Amino acid sequence: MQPTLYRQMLRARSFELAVAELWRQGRISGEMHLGTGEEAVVAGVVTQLRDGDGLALAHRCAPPLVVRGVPLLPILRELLGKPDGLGGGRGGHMHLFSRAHLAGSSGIVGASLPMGAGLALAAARLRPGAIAVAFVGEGALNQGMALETLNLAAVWRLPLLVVCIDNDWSIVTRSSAVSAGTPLARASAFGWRTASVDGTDAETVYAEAGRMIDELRASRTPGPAFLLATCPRLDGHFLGDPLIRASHRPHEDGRQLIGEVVASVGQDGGGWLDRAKGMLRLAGVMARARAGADRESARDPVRRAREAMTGNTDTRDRIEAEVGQEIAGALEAALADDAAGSDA
Amino acid sequence: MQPTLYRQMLRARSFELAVAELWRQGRISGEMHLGTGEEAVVAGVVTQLRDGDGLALAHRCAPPLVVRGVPLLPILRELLGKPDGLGGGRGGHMHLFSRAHLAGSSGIVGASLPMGAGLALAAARLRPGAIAVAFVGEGALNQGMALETLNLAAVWRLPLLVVCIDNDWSIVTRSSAVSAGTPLARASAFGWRTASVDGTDAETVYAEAGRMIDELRASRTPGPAFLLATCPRLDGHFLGDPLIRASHRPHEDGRQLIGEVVASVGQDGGGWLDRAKGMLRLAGVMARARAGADRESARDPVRRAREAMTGNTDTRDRIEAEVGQEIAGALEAALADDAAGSDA
Amino acid sequence: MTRQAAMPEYTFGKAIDAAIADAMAEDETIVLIGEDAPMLRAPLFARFGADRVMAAPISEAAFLGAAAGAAMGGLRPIVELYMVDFLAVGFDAVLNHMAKMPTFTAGTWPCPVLIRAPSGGGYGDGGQHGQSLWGMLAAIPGLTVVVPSTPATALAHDGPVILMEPKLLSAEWLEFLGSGGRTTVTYDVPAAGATGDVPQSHAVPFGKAKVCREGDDVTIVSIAVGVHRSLEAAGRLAAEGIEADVLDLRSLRPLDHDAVVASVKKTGRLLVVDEDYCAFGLSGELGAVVLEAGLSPQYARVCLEDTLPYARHLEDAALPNVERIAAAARRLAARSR
Amino acid sequence: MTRQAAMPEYTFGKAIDAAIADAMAEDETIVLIGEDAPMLRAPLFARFGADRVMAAPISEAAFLGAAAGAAMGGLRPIVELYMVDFLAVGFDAVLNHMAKMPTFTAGTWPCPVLIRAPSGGGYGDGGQHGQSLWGMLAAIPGLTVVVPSTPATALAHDGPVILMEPKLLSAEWLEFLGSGGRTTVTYDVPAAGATGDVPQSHAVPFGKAKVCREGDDVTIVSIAVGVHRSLEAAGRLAAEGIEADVLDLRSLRPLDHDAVVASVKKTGRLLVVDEDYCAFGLSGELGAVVLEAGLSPQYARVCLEDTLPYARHLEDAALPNVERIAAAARRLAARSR
Ligand SMILES: Cc1ncc(C[n+]2csc(CCOP(=O)(O)OP(=O)(O)O)c2C)c(N)n1
Ligand SMILES: Cc1ncc(C[n+]2csc(CCOP(=O)(O)OP(=O)(O)O)c2C)c(N)n1
Ligand SMILES: [Mg+2]
Ligand SMILES: [Mg+2]
Repeated sequence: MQPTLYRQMLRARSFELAVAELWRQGRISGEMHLGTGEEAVVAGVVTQLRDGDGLALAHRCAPPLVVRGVPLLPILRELLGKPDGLGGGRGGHMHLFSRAHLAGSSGIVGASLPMGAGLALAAARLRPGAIAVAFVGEGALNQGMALETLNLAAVWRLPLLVVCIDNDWSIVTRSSAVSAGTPLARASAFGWRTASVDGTDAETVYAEAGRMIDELRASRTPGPAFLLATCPRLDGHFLGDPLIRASHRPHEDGRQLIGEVVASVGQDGGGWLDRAKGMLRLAGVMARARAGADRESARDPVRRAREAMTGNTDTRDRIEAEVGQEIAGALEAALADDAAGSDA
Repeated sequence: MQPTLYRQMLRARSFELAVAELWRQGRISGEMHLGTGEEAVVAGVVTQLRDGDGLALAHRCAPPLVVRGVPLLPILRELLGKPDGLGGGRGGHMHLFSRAHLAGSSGIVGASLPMGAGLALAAARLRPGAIAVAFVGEGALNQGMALETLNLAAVWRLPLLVVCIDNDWSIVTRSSAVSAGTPLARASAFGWRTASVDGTDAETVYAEAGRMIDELRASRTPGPAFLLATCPRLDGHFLGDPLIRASHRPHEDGRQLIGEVVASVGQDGGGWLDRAKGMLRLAGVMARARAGADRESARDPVRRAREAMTGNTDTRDRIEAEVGQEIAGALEAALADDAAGSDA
Repeated sequence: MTRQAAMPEYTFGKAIDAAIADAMAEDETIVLIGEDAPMLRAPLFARFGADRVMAAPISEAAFLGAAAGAAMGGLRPIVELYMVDFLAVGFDAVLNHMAKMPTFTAGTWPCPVLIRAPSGGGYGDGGQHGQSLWGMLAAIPGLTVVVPSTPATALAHDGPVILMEPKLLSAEWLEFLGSGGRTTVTYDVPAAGATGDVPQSHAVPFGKAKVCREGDDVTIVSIAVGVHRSLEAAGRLAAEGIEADVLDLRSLRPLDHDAVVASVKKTGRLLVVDEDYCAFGLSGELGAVVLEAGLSPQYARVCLEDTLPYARHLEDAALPNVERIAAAARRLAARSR
Repeated sequence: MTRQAAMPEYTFGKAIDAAIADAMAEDETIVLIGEDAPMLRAPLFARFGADRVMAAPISEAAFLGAAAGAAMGGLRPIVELYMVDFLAVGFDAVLNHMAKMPTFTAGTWPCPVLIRAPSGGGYGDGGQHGQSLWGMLAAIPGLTVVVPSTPATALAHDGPVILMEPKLLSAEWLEFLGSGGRTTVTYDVPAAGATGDVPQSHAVPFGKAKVCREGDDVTIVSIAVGVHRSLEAAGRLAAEGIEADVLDLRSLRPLDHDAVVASVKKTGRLLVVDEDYCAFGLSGELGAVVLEAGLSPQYARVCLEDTLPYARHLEDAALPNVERIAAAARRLAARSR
């Protein structure tokens, strides 16, 4: 295990655990999507970026920025809505931008693909050897502009690496239930070079992404590459995800939902089979949500990386101490003017 | 050769030649896109539709409506902008609708796919055994909503037949130059059943489309089918296509374009190679436009169908006489109140 | 000014849900389409099954376009968007297809699609998730644009309708998108919005404004959250001796010209309160409406001027709030009419 | 009223082409992207090559979005749409991305995309191909909306700009989309639009209206084709003793409030002429602008009320024409101010 990869994964995870705490305290508003579970993918890819490379992100945008080296304080300050945040406190969690790192995000599903294609075009024209990376969810591959970009980036032969993080979730729907064919088949149909990796294994991601990135850098008109990485979604769609709450504590948070469903089934409409299917589907989705969100799971990439460091406990301990300090320091600085409470 | 197919192809062709004449006379305004060259595809597919089936069309929408049995007079009257036209003269050539035939059109590239999916959904829910057919150009397969529909129709398992007419043209661009992968590869990637046919051969189209349509009708949740049909574009993108004019009469209509290009190359900017490539590309596109628009070509489907009727000249002659009369009659009726000239 | 989000028994969103459930039970041609629809509308899914409550991929352009096609084919689709902001990826289906059916078919072929779209900010979700956009939608001939004072009417309608559901007035959306089980966040939720003024489930005609409060000194015209803010402001103003007429337009297309003109004729002063963008929107249109009627009122508007900021305090300041409304009304009242 | 489409030496569209050519020669970061761009802009393609004049697939959402990304990466893309109607399939890139960069990046990261979009009707192409849509675009904070009186300014601009090119004023588009080599069709082309008032290739600031004609009796405010129609109407009105101020706004966002207010202060009457949809658009906004300035003019508007019809005579009647403008101005002039 490369210590850098573990360090970066831990930085991303620790940063987001801090964010989750800020969210719980009511200091962060709106839909806070974490990337917990994606750290191996993020670290394996983003550690390979250089100055002049572009980075296009979706709604789980903090971890890649953390790994990319964007200072933590302005990210935190943005999440807190402060004037010295990345976007002056006016952007927010789905709109983290760092011009210095040519990195942008979007809360519109699918938008990271055209953005990435554009960053790749600029790289090709202005900074030969530079590339762009776009992260996208598997659910977003059903969005028109994303599919269009599968064509556009190919015919323009752009130095673009698309990293598709496949957690098989689109909010509370299994993506596979609303998606035909596989992401890889789609990318292949548009002539992309493709590969798929276990997205909980940072070393593998690093190797496969590295190979693709090298190819992209080597040619003037390489044409794009597509890396599919499967990994879990450890904290639901966003913090406070009702499905997670309902499935973890069905007698509390799930009560209302289930009660309504049962009441509704008692009424007219739909055949018996349809109704039964409805109940079963609900139950199934909740069970999967419960399983997927298991932090103790062997699929937790940070846990896995930590285990891979057992041969090197000194380094591991040092990294953990340093990262802990870094995040604590950033958090303290971020809250310095705000010790009093959760008021803005 | 089924006489019906020849008759329908001839009806579509004769109708459009009449339209072209009305256009030349200035009685039809705007962009008049003909479907000349597509008749074998249109006849081979549309003759198999029944009451309750839907039909979603793009900007070359008259021939399918003619073959579908929509009365000719209201179509002509619509093209002439008259109050008794299909859309009261307010729709126009890209907006021909016939509720009785569940047929609609759109001038927005790609829109026929979601429209077709919707018609297929309604068929599935309300008229079991009924289907919908959507015609679409190969260029339109780069449009987001069309690509999205490749997914949507598959996951909803709709009784939809998409007929992709591949003339390799998107206005004045070779579609293949801006498209990665093939239409069939794309449809397959989304799990569609696919087939490809020579779109100038009506019998083959009929057989292949028939097989697909039968499958669609036979199941409650069949999932969609994709038929790729290649054929020529005989009259350019629209009537008056400047590329056709320029390549047929380069010393007249082409003069201005070519003169400007030559003048521009003389100025600064771009390397020598780029400029040469620019000139070559222009010349290449014009040559292909010239070749593709050759009405004497063996690829003309109506010519081909006529030859296939040589064993049956009696029937052929009768069909030709009847169709000639039908179209002349419709034309006469359409112009009855308008003998004076081209004023509206 | 901030108070805890209430969780009342029967809320705004639930009233629409109930109207939809009734309509679906009555009319088998109604299908409901949306991302996560089987989960978000679990009661309807369990009751009506997967053929009528359909999960959609994240493909707004395709499923809005398909809804138009399905309506042509005889269904009456209800399409749920997650937020009206996302209509931007499927805008063509509304602008160039649904809304143009009346013209293209000479009125012979209706397109009974109902789009239900949560709208607006106030819970700190940033500029891509807090827009209202009803101004640009109301500009489109052939489209009906309503705020759900009248869900039953919208369901019975034969043309394309977009029904906005201000998230701030919807306890369900606010819990889902904002609170997520927390008790540590607060929103400026008008209590009457979430409960008191629950939409009628019986049909009320479109294009009829509702006079929510009467007064002779100034007319305040608004829609959605703005109505509640205006009423609160009117309460304060009354204490200062300024009496306001407060109108809830309830639909923007059709727009109730008569009600606005009648009130402004009486008061001689017009204040428009709109949480949508200021320029080229509702506030402008109402200016034209009164001028066309030959009136020349004192006029002001309190709207959203720029992209909605994320920070909660900036957001609350950018959206029309009671302070800004009351201040503008005071200034108007001080001018002679 | 109809006359033959003229084919002058140096036209409206050519003036923009020339400004683009100059800018591309000067600034190597400019790339031009569009469907058919290598053919439609063959002179630029031959001069600057395939790396700078890029053919795009029919994927407006992707190439508009990519243009935004490219601008973030340091290029200055010019995106050509076939028509502004088709912006509907790529609307998200404009509304939710380009226009929101100033807010999301606290003004630190500009998005210098120029979108060039032919607009408007008058040549019988039907309701999906003849829209203007600048009203809804001008509602978007962060976007600049201009009609090409000032192409050089638009090219030098650092934010997203949409530059409208009314097809009726562009001999090239009219020949391409309308005439196709025929001499049997006629359009109501204002001669001065296609030739006389050729856009300056030097930079003129945005948001400055141009007073095209002066008069004391009524203010006519318009943009694009409407300006020429208004001038022709003003000529007729003058013969009847009614003198009109005619203003060409030239950009809608920013909007020249001062010029409108100054003129209306003088005349006491405001007539808005707009080939875009009537409700919730420019005519409304100008109503609000004068009311906000404390003016109470006699007011009327001549706009497009419904989806543009295909039939040429219906289309000419639906678009603001000289007769409707003159009649409205006469009615206004008859009212005391
Ligand atoms: C155009 C658009 N439609 C819908 C949404 C609402 N939405 C936000 S995230 C999401 C699911 C995205 O799934 P995926 O792309 O797989 O990413 P993940 O959340 O799993 O990381 C949806 C539907 C949106 N933001 N934008
Ligand atoms: C969304 C959209 N973009 C662009 C256009 C302009 N346009 C009209 S037809 C066409 C080419 C379509 O090519 P294809 O789909 O292959 O159909 P064909 O014309 O070859 O029949 C284009 C780009 C349009 N009508 N709609
Ligand atoms: Mg996912
Ligand atoms: Mg084609």
